[in-house]
Amino acid sequence: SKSTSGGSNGDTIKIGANFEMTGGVAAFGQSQLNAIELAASEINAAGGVLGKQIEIIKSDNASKAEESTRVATKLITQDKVDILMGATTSTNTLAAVQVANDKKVPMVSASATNPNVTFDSKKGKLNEWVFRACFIDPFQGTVMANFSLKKLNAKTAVIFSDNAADYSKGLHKFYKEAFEKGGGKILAEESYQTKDTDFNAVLTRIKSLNPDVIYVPGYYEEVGKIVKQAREMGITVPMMGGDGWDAPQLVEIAGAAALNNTFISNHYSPDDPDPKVKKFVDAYKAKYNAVPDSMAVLGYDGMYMIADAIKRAGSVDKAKVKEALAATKDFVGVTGTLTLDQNHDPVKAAVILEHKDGKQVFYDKVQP
Amino acid sequence: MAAQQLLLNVDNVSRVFGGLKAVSDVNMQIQDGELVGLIGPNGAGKTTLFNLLTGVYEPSGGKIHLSGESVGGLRPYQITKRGAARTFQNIRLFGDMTVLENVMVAYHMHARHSLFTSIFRLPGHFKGEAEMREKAVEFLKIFNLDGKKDEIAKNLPYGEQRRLEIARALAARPKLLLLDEPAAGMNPQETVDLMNLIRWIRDEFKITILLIEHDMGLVMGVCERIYVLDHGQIIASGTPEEIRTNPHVIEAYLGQEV
Amino acid sequence: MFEYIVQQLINGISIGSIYALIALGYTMVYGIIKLINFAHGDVFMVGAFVGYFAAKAGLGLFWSLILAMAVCAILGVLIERLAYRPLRGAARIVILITAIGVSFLLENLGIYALGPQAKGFPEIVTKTQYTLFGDVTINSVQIIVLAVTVILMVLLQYVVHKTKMGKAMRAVSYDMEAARLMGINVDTTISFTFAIGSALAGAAGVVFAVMYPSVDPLMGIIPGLKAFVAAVLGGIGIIPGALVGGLVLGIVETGVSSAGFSLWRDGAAFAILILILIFKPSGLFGKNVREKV
Amino acid sequence: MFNKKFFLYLVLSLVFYGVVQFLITGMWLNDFYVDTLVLIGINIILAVSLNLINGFTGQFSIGHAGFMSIGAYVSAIMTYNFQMSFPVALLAGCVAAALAGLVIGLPTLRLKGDYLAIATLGFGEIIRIVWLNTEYVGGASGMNGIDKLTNWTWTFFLVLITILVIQNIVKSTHGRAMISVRENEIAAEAMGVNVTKYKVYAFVVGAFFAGLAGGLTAHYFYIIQPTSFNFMKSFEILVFVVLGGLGSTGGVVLGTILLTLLFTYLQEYPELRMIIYSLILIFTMIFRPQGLLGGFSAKKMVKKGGSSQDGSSTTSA
Amino acid sequence: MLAVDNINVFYGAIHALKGVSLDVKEGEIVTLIGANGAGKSTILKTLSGLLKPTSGSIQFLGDTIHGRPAQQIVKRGLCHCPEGRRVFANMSVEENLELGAYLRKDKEVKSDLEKVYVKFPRLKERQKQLSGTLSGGEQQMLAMGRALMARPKLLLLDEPSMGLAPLLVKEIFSIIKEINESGTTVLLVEQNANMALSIAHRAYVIETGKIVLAGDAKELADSDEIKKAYLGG
Ligand SMILES: Nc1ncnc2c1ncn2[C@@H]1O[C@H](COP(=O)(O)OP(=O)(O)OP(=O)(O)O)[C@@H](O)[C@H]1O
Ligand SMILES: Nc1ncnc2c1ncn2[C@@H]1O[C@H](COP(=O)(O)OP(=O)(O)OP(=O)(O)O)[C@@H](O)[C@H]1O
Ligand SMILES: [Mg+2]
Ligand SMILES: [Mg+2]
Repeated sequence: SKSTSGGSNGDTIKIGANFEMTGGVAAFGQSQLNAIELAASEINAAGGVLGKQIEIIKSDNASKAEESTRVATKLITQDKVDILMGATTSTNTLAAVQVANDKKVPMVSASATNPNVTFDSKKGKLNEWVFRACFIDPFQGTVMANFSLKKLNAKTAVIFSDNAADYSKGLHKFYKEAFEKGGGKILAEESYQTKDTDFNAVLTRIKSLNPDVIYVPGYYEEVGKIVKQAREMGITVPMMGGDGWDAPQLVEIAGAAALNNTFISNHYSPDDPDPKVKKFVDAYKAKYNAVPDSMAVLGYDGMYMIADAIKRAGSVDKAKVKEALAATKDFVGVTGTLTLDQNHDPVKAAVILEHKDGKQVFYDKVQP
Repeated sequence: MAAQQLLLNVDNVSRVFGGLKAVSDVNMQIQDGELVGLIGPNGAGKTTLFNLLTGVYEPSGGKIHLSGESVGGLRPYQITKRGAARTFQNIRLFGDMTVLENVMVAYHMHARHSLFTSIFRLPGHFKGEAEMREKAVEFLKIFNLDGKKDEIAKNLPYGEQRRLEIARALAARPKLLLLDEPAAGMNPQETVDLMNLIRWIRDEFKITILLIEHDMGLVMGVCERIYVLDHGQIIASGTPEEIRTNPHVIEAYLGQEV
Repeated sequence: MFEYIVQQLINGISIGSIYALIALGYTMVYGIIKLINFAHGDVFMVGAFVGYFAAKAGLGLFWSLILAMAVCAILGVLIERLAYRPLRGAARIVILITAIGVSFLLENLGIYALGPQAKGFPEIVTKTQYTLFGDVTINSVQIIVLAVTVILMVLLQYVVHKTKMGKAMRAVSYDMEAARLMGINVDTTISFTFAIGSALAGAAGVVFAVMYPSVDPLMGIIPGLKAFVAAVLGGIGIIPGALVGGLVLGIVETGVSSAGFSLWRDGAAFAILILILIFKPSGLFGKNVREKV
Repeated sequence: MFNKKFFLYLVLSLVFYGVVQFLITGMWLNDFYVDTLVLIGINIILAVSLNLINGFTGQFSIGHAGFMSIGAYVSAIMTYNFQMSFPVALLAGCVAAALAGLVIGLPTLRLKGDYLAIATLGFGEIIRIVWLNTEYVGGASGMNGIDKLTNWTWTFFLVLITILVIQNIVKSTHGRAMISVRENEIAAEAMGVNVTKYKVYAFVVGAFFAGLAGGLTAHYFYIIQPTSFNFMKSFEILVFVVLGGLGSTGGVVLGTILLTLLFTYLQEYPELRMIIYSLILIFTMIFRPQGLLGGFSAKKMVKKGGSSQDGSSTTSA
Repeated sequence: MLAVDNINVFYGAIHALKGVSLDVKEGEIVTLIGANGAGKSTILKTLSGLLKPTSGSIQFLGDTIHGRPAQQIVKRGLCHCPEGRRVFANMSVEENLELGAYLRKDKEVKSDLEKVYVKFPRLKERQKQLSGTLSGGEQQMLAMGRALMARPKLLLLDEPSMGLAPLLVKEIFSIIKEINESGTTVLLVEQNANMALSIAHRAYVIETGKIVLAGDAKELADSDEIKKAYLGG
């Protein structure tokens, strides 16, 4: 629907939001969309961009790749949007990438981590019109591999990833590469599928292998259960994951005690006293009565990144906005200071957080 | 009735359900062109014997030969192709198809145009279909159903459904026609009409008919020979006259006066 | 190695008993009105949510269960009244599509009203871990689930086969019109069936949420499908079949995962299902009653 | 079939094609409308082919997405990895899907009704899991960057061919044999119909066209991934069929068009989209249980001006 | 006992009963005869509440019963033994019989069961067999036995002799007579019009949804018109 986040009916900047509002990963889509709307309304309240209000045109891709293609086409040809945002998952984003390229409309994905989103590895070619606001799989996976080798002194590890999630498989792959390169040994690579609930079989197996650490790059819903079940059966070794863990529900599902001795790589720490972070977290809480997860914070930054680019471009001309996006440098977002590299991928620091009695505690910051 | 050939030879056939021997060591020989009745108390195993003859069940023992060929272990459609078609005790029409289509299905196995021919609408298709339609309409005429050829079969009154079932079985061009209680649910007048029809079919198509029936008027009226089944065994066989007076049959089946 | 196998067996039985618990309701409804009630998994989800809110409000396991069962029973009866009853006598595939519609409706009403995000389920049962021998452990919730499932199965079997209502249910399942002529109130009987079946789904929902502590509007899809598979495996419509089917499925899944083929777990489960069906076309316990010709 | 009415329909559809093509060339129809038309076309192929299995032959199959995925992956591999031409790739996909139909059709023929349904669903899921675990085709992330080769012209003519072939089968003695299997398997077999053969035919032909739809999909939406072909997709196709009218090609085409349009239109209401969709599904089934262009004999009953079902339940007029 | 006044019944658009009126007095056997599709079964289904008339009224033992659900009508003592047996195939013979007594709460159910077994010894033999595997005749006996278990005041029988061996036909008719003599009123629909007329007190002849003749059974059996149309002579 054409909901106008600022309430302006004059000249507006149209942002087409292609998100998973229903279907399997609606939780991600809605979370990110919430934050985007929050950001837009803040921008509009502050007078908009170049004096124009931002209008968000939402469209549901039902968590399906084909739908995502269609939604992107619709937003561009029917709604004549200036910029595309979305989707949250890599597959649904990849499905829209070609449309943006063909139609020459800038597109920003806040959370798709697959390298191919911005750089088509098969054709060896940059996807000129596509940008992102998150770091990509290789970085996150590598960070945690090095962390387990150096900080946790792990010699052996087991990886337990979500075979149905591109994100999870990406982290899996790069963790493995980096861990083995650093001299560690991967004892087993196990997998589950999104929406699984019982992990006892594999965990019993992992327990019998007795690894030093367990890497579980997945999303909080399954991860929460994995950590809980692992601790219940007496697996006490450190467990680690990525930003997919970052959601307030994780503690509710796994329980505070079970989460002790677990570590994640993330974009930021919601408990960071930094006023920028606090302002965002408070505003989000006030509007949606929930603590923002990583999908949300990335969406929020994505929106501001677009606003920043338009400002620098001085117009909403698509080619100019594209150039401006590509030139994003030292943009200060909630998740840190971000510069896009030649592949349109952000170069920014990751933080490593440790869970202590249900709280995320800052452990380390890793520069790329 | 000399120089006739043995059409159906049932040799020591049995069928067991769990502990129940529904058909046990049945022997039955039917010559080409005969009109034979099969009677017996309820649960005697008549329908089961039909099911064995048509391949719905496999015999637990014994052999069945049709025109000298063994039909043991064949699927029902294969037996139909070898020349035995039937009707069912509980009517089994293709309810949502038209009367004409019901008959055309029975003619299917004589069709010469292949699926391929039909998909590409090669000339063979049109010729074949037209021929089938013609033949089917002819059959319907015989049974006085041609006026209803485009009706949906399940909407026909009961009596006409029975007639349609017989027409359909005949359209398969069998050598042996098996009728399971064709007169069930008909009033005496309708039964008389059916009796005439059966006789006429046999003469017109020169086929062999084996029928199960509880209506003694019909059985005694049209059958040349009768087998009596009780508890899965043949307890008597012979001409209607012989059967009518056979004390075993009277005791097991007919009751005192008939 | 022996310990490992025993532990995995316990894991398999534990997940299997959950499948069985959901499958019981499935099979029961199917047994009576021959409807694959695809909304069953979503009634299960509603049950879990009722349990969630009850637990949040401070109720314990027992009252959360009772409340969830009651709400689901009412929901089940309502669904039957509004969506399935107008279709009595329609082709079964039509009612199946309606059931799919109801399933989508419940899921998306859930998303609309509660948001798609998973919520953590409060801990209302304290799990105690018992060590059987060596490293082999079992926890109290696993024991409870298995016990509840077996007891409910026996109870259901008793209701369906030994009580008057059960006889009425079976009569309705075979021939509604003839059942009417026996003086059976067909509508009441079917409502009763749905009430029981849905209450079972509700109970399963709460138990599931206690065991795997999160709830979300789509949580019913996979367990619903698995339970359906379990029910078919055992012979759909046959109550003990649901238990056996559930356990077999649980053990197969666990076995495949524990052997290191976790990627192929669901594939193996379906393959076993198909194999069993090929050799026993009506499931493990299904009587292959051929139509009498 | 090759009568006046047939040629009338043929001419009408060619005119329709021409007009749409003209509008596309003249840029009066933007990409979004073309998208919708192509999607409708793909859905029609899926629904009409499933109707051959479910509607005409009466075999309750809910594994159509599996066949579709085979067509999609095989044809995508052909163009992406082997640089085959589009028609060859499509054909390869269709043949592979048809082979799968044969493999699945044969062992499951012993199964009936709901047991067959769950077995086909299981096969569909197994196929999906195989893709999921095959790195060659990208595993969970699937294949992306597939060339967009499908267009309105391809879609239109392939839809036309699908409908023609299916109708040609149905309106022939072979189609009647299939329908007789649906109506009464025992009687069909007793009338000399090789029931097994016709069930397999239905599965093979149905799978062939599902594969075609898969190939078109793969080459239109740039990306294919295993989750696009899960059992929910099979249900979606089944809904087209039942809502349109089992065993009625016209009904299924109409139902597919309406549902696809509805779904597209509902994108305007993302939050309520699925709720409205499911309500429409339920109400349509309640008020038109025989489907839009209703059940087996409905057409003929309408002609007669009467309807005569449900004597089994308490009815009054 | 039963008074049907001018009822009309439709199947969709098909007008199956056109202003049918009839009555049955306590203690009688009344038979309905007519060709296939005349509407005999439809009358019985309407009486037992499976179908609802669009107009007209049905009184049973002084109560209006049309439009009431079937179970209430059964409760009043009107029991319908339907065409085509309709036994519950997935249940044993004994369970079928017990279902016949579904609405009864008295203690004599057990002894009635024994009485049925005495009447139909074959059922006793097959007590535990699933009724779906019984032969046609066995099923018919079961259907009648099941109806008797309800201890009906008025028993509606729809073609009870269909598909039965001659010996059994006679038996069934003598059982019907017996049932009647022990106090149950019977409304009998039969194709076997000869037999039906021979045991009935009165008869109605129905043709395409209308009652065309009514009268004393013996008189009708002797009428030439009836003989020609229905008795095969
Ligand atoms: N599929 C089956 N399973 C178990 N028992 C069966 C089966 N089919 C038939 N029977 C039993 O076999 C016996 C013979 O049955 P059948 O149907 O052949 O009798 P029939 O002679 O045709 O009787 P009727 O004249 O009443 O039709 C019966 O006792 C029946 O119960
Ligand atoms: N369920 C139904 N739907 C539509 N028409 C029906 C239905 N049942 C019966 N009819 C029609 O109503 C008319 C009366 O049927 P009914 O069954 O009452 O006849 P009947 O006298 O009992 O015949 P039979 O001797 O064949 O049992 C027939 O024309 C029949 O085709
Ligand atoms: Mg018989
Ligand atoms: Mg009748």
